[in-house]
Amino acid sequence: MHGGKEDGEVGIQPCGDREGSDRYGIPFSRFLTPDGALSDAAPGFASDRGELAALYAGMLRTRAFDAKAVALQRTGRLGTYASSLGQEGVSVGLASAMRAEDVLIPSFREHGAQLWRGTRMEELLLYWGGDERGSDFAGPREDFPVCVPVGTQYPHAVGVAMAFTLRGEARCAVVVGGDGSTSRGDFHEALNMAGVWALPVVFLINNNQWAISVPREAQTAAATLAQKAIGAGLPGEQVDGCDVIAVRDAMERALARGRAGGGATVIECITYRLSDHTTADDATRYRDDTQVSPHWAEEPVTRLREHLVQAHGWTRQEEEELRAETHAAVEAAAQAYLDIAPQPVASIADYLFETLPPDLKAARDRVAEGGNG
Amino acid sequence: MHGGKEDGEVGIQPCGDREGSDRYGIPFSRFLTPDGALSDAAPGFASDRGELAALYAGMLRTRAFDAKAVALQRTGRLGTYASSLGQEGVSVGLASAMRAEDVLIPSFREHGAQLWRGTRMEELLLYWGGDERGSDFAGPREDFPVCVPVGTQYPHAVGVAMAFTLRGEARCAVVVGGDGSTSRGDFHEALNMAGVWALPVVFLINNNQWAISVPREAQTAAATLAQKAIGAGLPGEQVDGCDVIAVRDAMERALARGRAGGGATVIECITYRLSDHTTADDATRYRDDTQVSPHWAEEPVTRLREHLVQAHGWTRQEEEELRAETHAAVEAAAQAYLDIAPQPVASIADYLFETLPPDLKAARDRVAEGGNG
Amino acid sequence: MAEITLVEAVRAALAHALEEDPSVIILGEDVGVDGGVFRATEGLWQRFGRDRVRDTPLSEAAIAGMAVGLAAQRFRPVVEIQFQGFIHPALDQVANHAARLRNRTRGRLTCPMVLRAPYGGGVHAPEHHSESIEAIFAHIPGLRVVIPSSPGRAYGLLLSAIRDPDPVVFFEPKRLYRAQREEVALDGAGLPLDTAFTLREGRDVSVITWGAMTRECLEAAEALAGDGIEAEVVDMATLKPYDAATLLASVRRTGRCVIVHEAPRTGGFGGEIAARIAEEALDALVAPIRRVCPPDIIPPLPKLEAAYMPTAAEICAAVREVMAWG
Amino acid sequence: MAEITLVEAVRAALAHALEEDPSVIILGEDVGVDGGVFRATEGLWQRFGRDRVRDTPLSEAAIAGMAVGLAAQRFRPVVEIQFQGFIHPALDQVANHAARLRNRTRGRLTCPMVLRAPYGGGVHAPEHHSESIEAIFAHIPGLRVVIPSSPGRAYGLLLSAIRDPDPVVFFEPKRLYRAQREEVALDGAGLPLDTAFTLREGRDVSVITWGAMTRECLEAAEALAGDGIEAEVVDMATLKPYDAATLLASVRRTGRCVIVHEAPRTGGFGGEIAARIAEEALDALVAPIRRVCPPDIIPPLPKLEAAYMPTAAEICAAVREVMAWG
Ligand SMILES: Cc1ncc(C[n+]2csc(CCOP(=O)(O)OP(=O)(O)O)c2C)c(N)n1
Ligand SMILES: Cc1ncc(C[n+]2csc(CCOP(=O)(O)OP(=O)(O)O)c2C)c(N)n1
Ligand SMILES: [Mg+2]
Ligand SMILES: [Mg+2]
Repeated sequence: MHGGKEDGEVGIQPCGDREGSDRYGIPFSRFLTPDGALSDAAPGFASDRGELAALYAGMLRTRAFDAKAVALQRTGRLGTYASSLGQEGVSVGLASAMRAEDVLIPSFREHGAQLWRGTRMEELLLYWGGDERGSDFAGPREDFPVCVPVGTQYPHAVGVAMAFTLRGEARCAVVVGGDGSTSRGDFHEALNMAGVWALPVVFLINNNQWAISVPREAQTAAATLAQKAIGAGLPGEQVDGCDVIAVRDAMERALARGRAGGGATVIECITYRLSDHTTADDATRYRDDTQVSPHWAEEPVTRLREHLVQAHGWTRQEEEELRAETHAAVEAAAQAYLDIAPQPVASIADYLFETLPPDLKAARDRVAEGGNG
Repeated sequence: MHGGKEDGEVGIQPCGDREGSDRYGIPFSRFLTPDGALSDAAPGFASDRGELAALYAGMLRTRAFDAKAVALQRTGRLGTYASSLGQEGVSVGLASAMRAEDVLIPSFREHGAQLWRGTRMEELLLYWGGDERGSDFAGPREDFPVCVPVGTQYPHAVGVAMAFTLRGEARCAVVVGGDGSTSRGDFHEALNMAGVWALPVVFLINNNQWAISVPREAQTAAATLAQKAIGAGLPGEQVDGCDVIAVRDAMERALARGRAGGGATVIECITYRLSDHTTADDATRYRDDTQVSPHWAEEPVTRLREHLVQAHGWTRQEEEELRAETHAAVEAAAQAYLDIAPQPVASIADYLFETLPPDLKAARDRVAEGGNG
Repeated sequence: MAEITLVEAVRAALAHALEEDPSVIILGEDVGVDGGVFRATEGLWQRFGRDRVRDTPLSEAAIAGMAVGLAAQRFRPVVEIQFQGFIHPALDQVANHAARLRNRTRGRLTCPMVLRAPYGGGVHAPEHHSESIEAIFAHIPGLRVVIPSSPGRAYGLLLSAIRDPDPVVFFEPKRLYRAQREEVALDGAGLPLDTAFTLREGRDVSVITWGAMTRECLEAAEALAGDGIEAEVVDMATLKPYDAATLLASVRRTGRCVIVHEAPRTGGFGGEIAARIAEEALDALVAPIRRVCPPDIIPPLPKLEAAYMPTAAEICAAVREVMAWG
Repeated sequence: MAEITLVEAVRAALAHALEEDPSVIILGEDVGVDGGVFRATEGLWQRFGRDRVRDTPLSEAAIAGMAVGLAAQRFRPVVEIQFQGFIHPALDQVANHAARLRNRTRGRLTCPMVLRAPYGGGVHAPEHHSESIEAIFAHIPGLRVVIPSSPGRAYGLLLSAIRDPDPVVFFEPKRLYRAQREEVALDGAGLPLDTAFTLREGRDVSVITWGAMTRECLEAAEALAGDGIEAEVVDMATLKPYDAATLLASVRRTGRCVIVHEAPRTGGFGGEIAARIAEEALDALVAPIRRVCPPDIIPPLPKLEAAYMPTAAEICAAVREVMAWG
């Protein structure tokens, strides 16, 4: 504590001599550059061809799934859909670091993470096609379904992590939201609670620079989103979200810390929303192609492929086989989705309570007979 | 941006070599020590006897008002009341820095600030006595009434400040809340909005270490509350809230910045709640006297008096006169409050809308006749 | 006169209000360059600038709370909540502050703000995008709840809501945003708040409704007329405070009442309507009251949405049932 | 058997639940060492420790949201919101998540949580401390809304609420917290949810109520009995889903109905009760329904509170009025 007044403006002291994003001591990490070069400081798994190929396959699948979903929507066979084009590195990076027993509490744009964790493509399509059964996925049974009200997912992670802690389980809750979601009070309340109770939560911010039409800089004056951790006494860091290796590495460190009782972490993944916000949006209304196109040079899928080719002799044949497999899997899933028999109409009431109360039971039966509840 | 992984824990980089509260670059200021010594770095007004005597009188009045209010409550003539005992330096420090045309958006514990700004004691008593007319004070007509739902006052300040900005007025909104209130989402949403629009708001946190029975360290893991500013891109600083000079100085700087278009500031005033939470609370249930008593040595009123005596020859006679005047004013106000005629019963409906809709008008008339609405 | 849709009428009313009163400002997520996700504010940012039409951060609680601050400072904020399903965080500010500011301060500070939100189902929207929770707001003292059901009423009621000296929530039936075009005189004339609109006269049964369900009710009335049943269709338009005189006069004339809303049954605003009739026009009733509305379930995702939304056929059936009495 | 107050019954039920089920945990502001501002959790932190009884930061939205996470992980969080007037930020989580989790996931994840809050007026509390907004919750599909009105019912209903596999909001009439002592067998026996309790039988008129107003109704019934009017007093106890069978049977028997609540009239839950009667027992009614409740105003500060709260005298007057019919 110092007892005097500073000269000139008194406020936050810049720390160190670094400028910009890490002015308040927020580290940034990237291992894989846009042209596919890997830093020496990269974590161990990044030199394992198999690991990298798996990450690549996961991202490619995500992109193919997205494309198919958009196509289904355009042809009237899916509802409004939120593509993750350009953000596959975030989804796959985060999910690949998680263990099966961890719990994912996703936003509505983490298809890649959901798929990596074992939710099936036809299940995701079912949900986006407007069928509740899509959230009853066979895969990671304790994962949360997609969260539509922005930011409301964060407190869930606090509860899930508290459950782990109370049971003495070395598991983590991983909750994902966008740059826009960091402006919501729930985000801060959850961060603060996870902080004060040192809970095993990873708050992953997928900063794709846009909240529909609102750009990142109109969302907050904070130089980084990661520094929002500071107010909760949490560590925060930034990673290049187009570098799947950096995302996975940051996640692995945060998960290890959480499992070891070290508490929560905020990770901001800097990426870019290359697509419209959703299929209901037309991004050309509020941003120019000239703004968007430079980001194509940074996108995560090509970046990792470049590296695979350069460093691991990834062949054209491997590439083609993977693409063909992915395509076939996506097409099969789309067909499987389209073939799913409709749910019975009465299911609109069947799951409201474990046991339906009399009025609701009666309404259900009337609906089942085709009437009005 | 650095491309590699740190050794050991990666997270927030401590900045500088300071420990503890200013680890993230949050300055702390205090000019007046508990034994009444003034730092050389103190602002100009701190050497002006008249200014200091006025601040002292304001704090003394606040304390006397508090004591009277508690006494009235204990004898059944006032409702639940929240004393500001020990926190008079915050209330008077903040209000004395404001201009009349600034707008105060208080919590429920800033009687001292309200009084300084011209709300009359009998008006405050009227409010705390359970009469809405107490919030129709003749004093600062644009100030907000007391805010009971914790944290909900912060967004009001954003709107008020935006109004000033839109009209091109060099005025500031000053909003006050407690340590507990910083855990509310509204606080963060408001900070963020004030930050991104660079609005003239001062967010003053009266950190009295307690939110009812919940101590500061169970409220957040953040080392300071001021650092909650960082996530909104705002400057944050700490002051000794028992040093009215430091509070006023920090406020003056923040208000000047706001008026000059420099945007919002967060000021955390560190103080201590010497009283129960309210007259409905019994603090001995959750804290020991041994915890409380050291804080009596730091309290703001005695501290400034010590300084007045030491540095400005404040006499026993001056002290006694001031006390007598204060006592008389408080007693007169209490009597004035007790003498106020009850409001008409129909006023429970009269102010719901500018023009009462028919159903409400009819209900109002029934109530006026002594019936049920 | 222009042939416009409901969403165009909203936009025209907003433009008129911005034009006529410098204290009117528009705030919300994506209301600026994007013109709102439903285009209700399209072109306004370009025309009136950022000081009058401003994108906010994604912070529903603070959006509502900031509007209270602006209103206390004599601005007339018109804030948009992007979908009614996301309005909950704003409720604290609406119920605990906006609706109380005048009363709490005995008129010293007032709160002339409008909170707009698209509401309701029937457009195959994603999860949490089809809510119809007007009843929650209609229970808040000090608040006005207004729901337009045609381009003309959207224009006139929104203008009156903005000009009103007290807080108004204005819920726009998104299903009707583009469902119909109508000639609307864009002359800045407001329509009265707190007033029900009789959309069709009829001597046999009173069909009481609001919002998107007016269409189903009018369709049902048309069909019933073919069978010689003359249904009166009343659009409540303002749910709080509501026009009991028109409601009760209609029921007194017809002796029968069917209430239609798309919100789930229990605790829906239909209860209030029925209660008022049971209190003040019971003697005129020749048949039980019927509510046509979904059961107490969560608005389903699109695939089963049709089973949720009340239809003209169901309204006809309810009317026929009450016609069988007395 | 112990002679206990309502708040002691709440505490006893919480203690029993903590004892019988390790998945039960209590969370909220000041629920720990302080034992809650009304002492509902007194001694529980000392007895069960911080892992079972935990003070939270001052974050109503996250308190509710965290409970959803805990419940999805098979805990049974019982969270306290300190006063109902501060529950609004929790509504988003309650309506958009807690009440939907089972339905959204087709039963994969469930939400066995209880959200307790003291509610209502009549205790000269500060501003925002006297709210009675049960109707807002009773409109949310997937939620149970339970309100006890005696020590015995508080004990039994709270136990059942905690054991229930679905989310329950449990509103405790703070005016009754210490108003009455009653012998309660602290044997862990729950009382049925979704069930109304007939507190007093009577053939002449059905007085339908819940929460703190049960006392005024019983007092009124007593007074009326002196004049030979036999009022049946029904405590709805669970407002959602409610016990229509008991309600309708009573009204069918008496032919008259007075509904009493302390929430403001418009959109209050009395509307639902009246509507149900007008739909299903209209033929039995010999008099209009009457709602005894405050007008659409904000709960006044203590000085004028008495003019707001319904009284036994007003209930008597309403009963006499409906007795004059038919
Ligand atoms: C509470 C809430 N407000 C508004 C919306 C409408 N909405 C859906 S997504 C979105 C933007 C979200 O931005 P961000 O958090 O950055 O996520 P992104 O869409 O970029 O993945 C908005 C405003 C919503 N779903 N929930
Ligand atoms: C939203 C809300 N939750 C709970 C309460 C009950 N309550 C009143 S004051 C208080 C503690 C506030 O602590 P703090 O913000 O530190 O202010 P202080 O009382 O210390 O001045 C609580 C929990 C409230 N008034 N509003
Ligand atoms: Mg985004
Ligand atoms: Mg405090």
